[in-house]
Amino acid sequence: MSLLTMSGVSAFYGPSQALFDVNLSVDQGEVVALMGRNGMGKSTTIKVICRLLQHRGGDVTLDGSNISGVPSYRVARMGVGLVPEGRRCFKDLTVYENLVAAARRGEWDFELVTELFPRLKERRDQAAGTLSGGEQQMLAIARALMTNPRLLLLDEATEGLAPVVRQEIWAAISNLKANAGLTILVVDKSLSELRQIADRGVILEKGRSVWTGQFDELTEELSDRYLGV
Amino acid sequence: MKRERYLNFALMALLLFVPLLAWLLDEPFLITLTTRAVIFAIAGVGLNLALGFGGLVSFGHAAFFGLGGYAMGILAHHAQTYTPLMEWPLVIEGTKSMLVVWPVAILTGALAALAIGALSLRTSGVYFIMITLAFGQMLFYFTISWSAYGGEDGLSIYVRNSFPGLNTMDPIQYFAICYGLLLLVLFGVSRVSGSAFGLMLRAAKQNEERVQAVGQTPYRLYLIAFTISGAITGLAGALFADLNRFVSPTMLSWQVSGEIMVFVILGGVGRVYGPVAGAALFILLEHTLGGLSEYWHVYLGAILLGVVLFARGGLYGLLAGREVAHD
Amino acid sequence: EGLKVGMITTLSGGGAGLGIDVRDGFMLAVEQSGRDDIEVVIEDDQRKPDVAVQLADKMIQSEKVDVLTGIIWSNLAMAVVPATVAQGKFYLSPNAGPSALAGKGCNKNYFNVAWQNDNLHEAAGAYANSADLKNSFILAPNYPAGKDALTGYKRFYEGDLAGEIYTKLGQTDYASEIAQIRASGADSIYFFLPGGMGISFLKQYADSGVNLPVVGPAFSFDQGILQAVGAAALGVKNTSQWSKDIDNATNAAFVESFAAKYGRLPSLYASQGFDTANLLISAMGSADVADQDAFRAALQAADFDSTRGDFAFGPNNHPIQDIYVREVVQEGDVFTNKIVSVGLEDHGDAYASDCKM
Amino acid sequence: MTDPVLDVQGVTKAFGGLVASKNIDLDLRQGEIHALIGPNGAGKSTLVQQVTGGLTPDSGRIVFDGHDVGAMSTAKRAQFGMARTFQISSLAMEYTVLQNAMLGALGRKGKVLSFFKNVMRELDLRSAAELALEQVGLSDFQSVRTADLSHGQRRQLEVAVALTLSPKAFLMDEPMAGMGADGSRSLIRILDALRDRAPILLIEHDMDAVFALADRVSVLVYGEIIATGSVHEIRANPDVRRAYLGEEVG
Amino acid sequence: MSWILLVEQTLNGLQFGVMLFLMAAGLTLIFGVMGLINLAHGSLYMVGAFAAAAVAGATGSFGLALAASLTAAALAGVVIETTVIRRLYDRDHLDQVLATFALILIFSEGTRWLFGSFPLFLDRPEFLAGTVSLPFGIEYSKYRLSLIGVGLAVAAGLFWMIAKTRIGIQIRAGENDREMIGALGVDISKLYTLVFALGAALAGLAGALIGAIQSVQVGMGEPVLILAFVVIVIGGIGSIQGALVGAILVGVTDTLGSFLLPKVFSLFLAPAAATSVGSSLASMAIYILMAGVLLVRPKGLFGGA
Ligand SMILES: Nc1ncnc2c1ncn2[C@@H]1O[C@H](COP(=O)(O)OP(=O)(O)OP(=O)(O)O)[C@@H](O)[C@H]1O
Ligand SMILES: Nc1ncnc2c1ncn2[C@@H]1O[C@H](COP(=O)(O)OP(=O)(O)OP(=O)(O)O)[C@@H](O)[C@H]1O
Ligand SMILES: [Mg+2]
Ligand SMILES: [Mg+2]
Repeated sequence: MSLLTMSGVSAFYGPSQALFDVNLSVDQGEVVALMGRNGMGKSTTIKVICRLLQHRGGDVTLDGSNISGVPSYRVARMGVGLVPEGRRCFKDLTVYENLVAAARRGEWDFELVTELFPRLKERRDQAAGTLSGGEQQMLAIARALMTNPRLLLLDEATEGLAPVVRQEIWAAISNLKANAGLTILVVDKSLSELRQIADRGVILEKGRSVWTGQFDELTEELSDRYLGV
Repeated sequence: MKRERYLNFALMALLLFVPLLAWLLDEPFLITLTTRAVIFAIAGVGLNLALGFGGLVSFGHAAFFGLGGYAMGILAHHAQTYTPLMEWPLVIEGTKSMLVVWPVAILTGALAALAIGALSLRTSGVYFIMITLAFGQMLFYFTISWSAYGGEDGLSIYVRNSFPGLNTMDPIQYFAICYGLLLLVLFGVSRVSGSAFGLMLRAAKQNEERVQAVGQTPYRLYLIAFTISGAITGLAGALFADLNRFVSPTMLSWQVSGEIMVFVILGGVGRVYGPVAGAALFILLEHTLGGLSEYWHVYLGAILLGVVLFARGGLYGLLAGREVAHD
Repeated sequence: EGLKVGMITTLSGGGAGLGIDVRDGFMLAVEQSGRDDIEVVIEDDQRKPDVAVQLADKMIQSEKVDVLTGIIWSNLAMAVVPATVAQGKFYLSPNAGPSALAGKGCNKNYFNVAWQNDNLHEAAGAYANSADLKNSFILAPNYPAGKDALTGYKRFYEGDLAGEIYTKLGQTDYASEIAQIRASGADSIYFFLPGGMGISFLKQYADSGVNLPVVGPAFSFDQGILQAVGAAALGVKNTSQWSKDIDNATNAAFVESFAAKYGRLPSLYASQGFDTANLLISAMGSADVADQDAFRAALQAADFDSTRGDFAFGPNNHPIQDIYVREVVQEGDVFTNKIVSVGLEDHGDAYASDCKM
Repeated sequence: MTDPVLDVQGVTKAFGGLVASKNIDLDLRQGEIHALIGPNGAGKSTLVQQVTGGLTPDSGRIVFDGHDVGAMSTAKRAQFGMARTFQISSLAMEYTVLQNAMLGALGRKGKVLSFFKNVMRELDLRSAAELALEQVGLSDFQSVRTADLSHGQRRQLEVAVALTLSPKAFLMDEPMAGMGADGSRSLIRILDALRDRAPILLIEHDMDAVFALADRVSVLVYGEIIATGSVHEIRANPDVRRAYLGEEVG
Repeated sequence: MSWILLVEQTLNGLQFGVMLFLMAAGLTLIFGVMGLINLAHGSLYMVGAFAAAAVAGATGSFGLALAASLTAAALAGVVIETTVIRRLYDRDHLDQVLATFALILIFSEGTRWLFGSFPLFLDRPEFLAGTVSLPFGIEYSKYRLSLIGVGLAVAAGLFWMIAKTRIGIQIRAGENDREMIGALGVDISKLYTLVFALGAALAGLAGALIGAIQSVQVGMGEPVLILAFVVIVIGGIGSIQGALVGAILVGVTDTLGSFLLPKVFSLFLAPAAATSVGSSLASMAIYILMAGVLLVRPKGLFGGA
């Protein structure tokens, strides 16, 4: 059964329309990659799902219930965890406080997330604003995990991370999927890395979902046309 | 953009039309009231340069307004009592000529703003709001106890200062002077806003780091803007004192700083003509509501609240739409 | 012929109580006169000098009033009165009496129906002598009226000063001053702290354990304020040109009708408003305002029944009147004042000799 | 060989107990792209901050174009011809894309104290700005408000502003971050051509870009430069592979 | 001048400072934590005082009066937060200034409408009347001494809440990025309503406690508001410790300034001139203090780097 579906969704920033008729579904336990060039609406789609942006047309359902008009904190409590574009750590709070602020009951706690990112443990009492770019990125991922989500939204979660760390994160994500049954919607720029972890892909072009399918169906012609690779 | 231009035109035409009509109908008070709005508009346009374009929320602009007023008051006081202002090292006489009073008021405002700004700009944000308030309050208390010039009672000037070829005691002629100055100030400010300095200043408001990275020092930009702003507000102060033929410490009180700020916000922060609309609306409200009930402040409050909540970007935001970048 | 009065007074904000009392007293007299040829235009000055000036312009230019009145505060009066009389209008002051307008700056069209600012303080100085107070500690806010107050007190007071303090205008905490009073060895206190400042001072003084006789002008012991001070004011001596127990028929009728109409006891400000209106009405009875000289003479004659009993104008158009010493007492639930003696009899002011009209 | 444009000599910087730069020597020569890579938190941005003036080194010297700039303000260094891009976009968000580009052109000319002339009509500045926007592929967005741009578009603008400064050297902190594949590719082309105008100190985690562009690569780990060399040498260096690149890459 | 008097004056300064802290605490909480400039804080102070005076007048109980002040101010806080303030969080400070300035007008005249134009009566409870004897023969008002106690207790409680509790952390997170903390599942608007109500209740409490020894009248909040802003800016916005230290600094400077400055000037000026110059300077003292502090530490004493 689909955990998340979007059908015919349109969304606006003020008067300008950013999404037109976006269709997308993510099944329980699945990893879906959302792809497209810069400015095509990937982040907007993510924002609509966690209600940082209210869509205008179409339906968004989570676990079978329609979430139009539901405030973002409710959606988060329904089990949606967000790693936003640009990290958005709470810069004046310490690493520890950043994590505590988000914590909700479940398997993930301070010990477990810092096992995944030992660097964060070292920097426990440093203000998040003074962390290095990559450290902040780790913090953003850890913070999302602290909410113990069922559906994890990763918007360019590996931006600015060193290649080794990226690999660790992809490995951890595969692990989460396999062991914890976590459902993941991921935006990332490296097609080759997405191929390795995602079950399916969705391509956005100028605010429309233009392709959905398995990665082996993603022909070179398609990826050249829509992704520029 | 176009809409904004029409709006500017309509606003200025209205400000001209009302007193002319009042003049024909022999309603001198209406002329005086409009003059008051025009003078407050000048003060607001001055503040807007710092606040709207530089993001410098000054809660102490009444100081420059009041100093401009006192510059005029003191000069005229000495002239009307025939006592020199200063005898050593050189003799300075008072004067009742606007052409001398204005530059003195402008210079006083500018120098005060330069000094206060140089110190205050070490801080930013809310701290800047409060430190400018502090300097304003210092000057306020100073004038209250400045017994040489009347202390809290202030100074009365029996007739307005003179302007060559005009009878300044005639309301419509004095209005014409103030209106002319407003036009001049607006012209100047709109040029500055579109200039290289204006572009950089407004960039500093949005992102200081960016401005530094292109080789500019925000502090210097701010200080220049603040000084010009103080100068304009000082001029407004001199005009205001002349309008009332009276200057007192009230002109330097924090409530006046607040009011000038209200004109700017009400009209639309960072819009060249915004403060004009704000001052006009505020004076209109003050005047019409005052008759309604003893508790008219409640209505005034409710209307102001309505504007903030429902008209983002003030009157200009409401009527001319979101600010469009100049191109 | 009718007469148009412009009243500019403080009706909103912190100091509104005084303006409302003056207005109510004034309008009561107008109503009781039964005349329908007096038109009163009332405007709120918000206690801002520039607004007062604007309103005066409006009243004179647009409303074309014959007489202006109503201003409560000296600094507003200083802003409005000179220009008003310069334009040939009459101004009757129901409250403020700055010295500048009593001496050199006096004007034949300016009449003060309340007091010259120093009067009540002078009477307090005289009272201190008669009560055998020899070492007063005196304090007032640091602004012109405060300085005038202490000067007025010292003009008549003959004893020594244990201390003299100027406090911040609008100050609310007086612990520091009270400590200085305690340490000074004073035998009495004289203070001029109008409005909320006086309330705060008295409450804090009552709680400080210092127990010296306190004297003040009526402004801090007025009917509108006493209830807020409560028992802390009991026994305090204060000086006033009016009191609700001044024994004459006009006053008794005024107190009764004011209380009946507005549901509260009148204050001295109300009495001043009432007297101002009656003075005006008396002048209307004998002259037409269009004939300025005749009307002025009629005002000068002060031929009306004042709530204060005897009332006359001195050469500078300021009152010559008795100033009483009152004591704060409790009558049932209500705190009020009772006359204990006359502080100064037929008292004029110190500036009259400077006035050349 | 001419003197290096930028010469960092023995720079050290500590935050409390953490030494983020340990006695670093690094230079940038005319005509080259010098890539600085290293794990997260190694001290790369900290170093750039010290070079551009955001942070003051505890010790060491920074020589730029023959001047010791170690004690100068950021603005002063920029006037000397040092252009940087930020790791997290730092733009005037209310301005249009063109206005942002104008800032660079204007800053470069230093004609800021002009109060009456309309800047947007200063054609030399304007064409410099338009050219830079064209180079990064933002020509069509000139009059879009910067706040309305997507993340990747802002990164492109960030580079464009640096271009308008026509500086003596570029310091770029992760310019590729957040750019899509085609965006990265075109940026690689731009940078490739740019090195002849001014050398570039490039911090980047995108190894495809680094390997395609860099003349020299330095590797920073825990505040220390552990290796400097050609792309080939660095790829082969086992320490670098372990500390940074990971197994699969290369 | 005796040393005892100087000690007593310092104590007075301290006590005045603590009184200011009561008012400043709520302001710094709202200002620092929610990033909101609330000029109407003085109005909440006034609401507290009027509610207390009304209830004390009707029941004669000071305890009930205090409860009333807390409730009324908190309620007023909730009402304005939900109707006005919450629309202002993501606006810039200017809109907040204008909107809360409008609220002052409404509150002040509304109160005058309800209670009339004359000051109300509110007295300290009987059991706190009079003085206690302290060492060195200082007689000190019992009521003022208890104010110091209440102020310090409030300081400690607030400090703990903001720095240590999870709610405190979430509130501070909201200050950095309100939208994000919402997306992590925290109902930040409810939280903010609560904080605002708490800040309002503190202002109301201050109004009642201080109103008992000052005058309860319309407009009473404005002078204190300015002082409270001075206090929190000196201390560093958002810092409870800062507010406490700033309040005490302001209290002591003000008290000692008005006490000592005229004496200092009388050393080299004629008595009349000395009092006049000294008192004028004394009225400026705290503003000079504030400017001085900000010039040395542009973000206040406890305001971060
Ligand atoms: N806050 C905003 N206001 C107005 N328009 C916006 C805003 N954010 C994005 N847009 C516009 O919406 C469109 C889609 O943007 P979005 O951020 O969803 O793109 P994206 O696919 O995530 O791109 P990127 O890979 O660069 O992050 C873009 O054209 C952008 O200009
Ligand atoms: N102000 C500060 N106080 C304390 N530690 C700091 C401060 N600034 C940076 N650091 C620490 O210094 C180290 C170096 O940070 P820097 O930002 O230079 O890393 P970086 O190499 O740019 O990493 P990334 O690739 O992740 O951006 C990090 O561990 C960071 O947490
Ligand atoms: Mg995106
Ligand atoms: Mg970095």
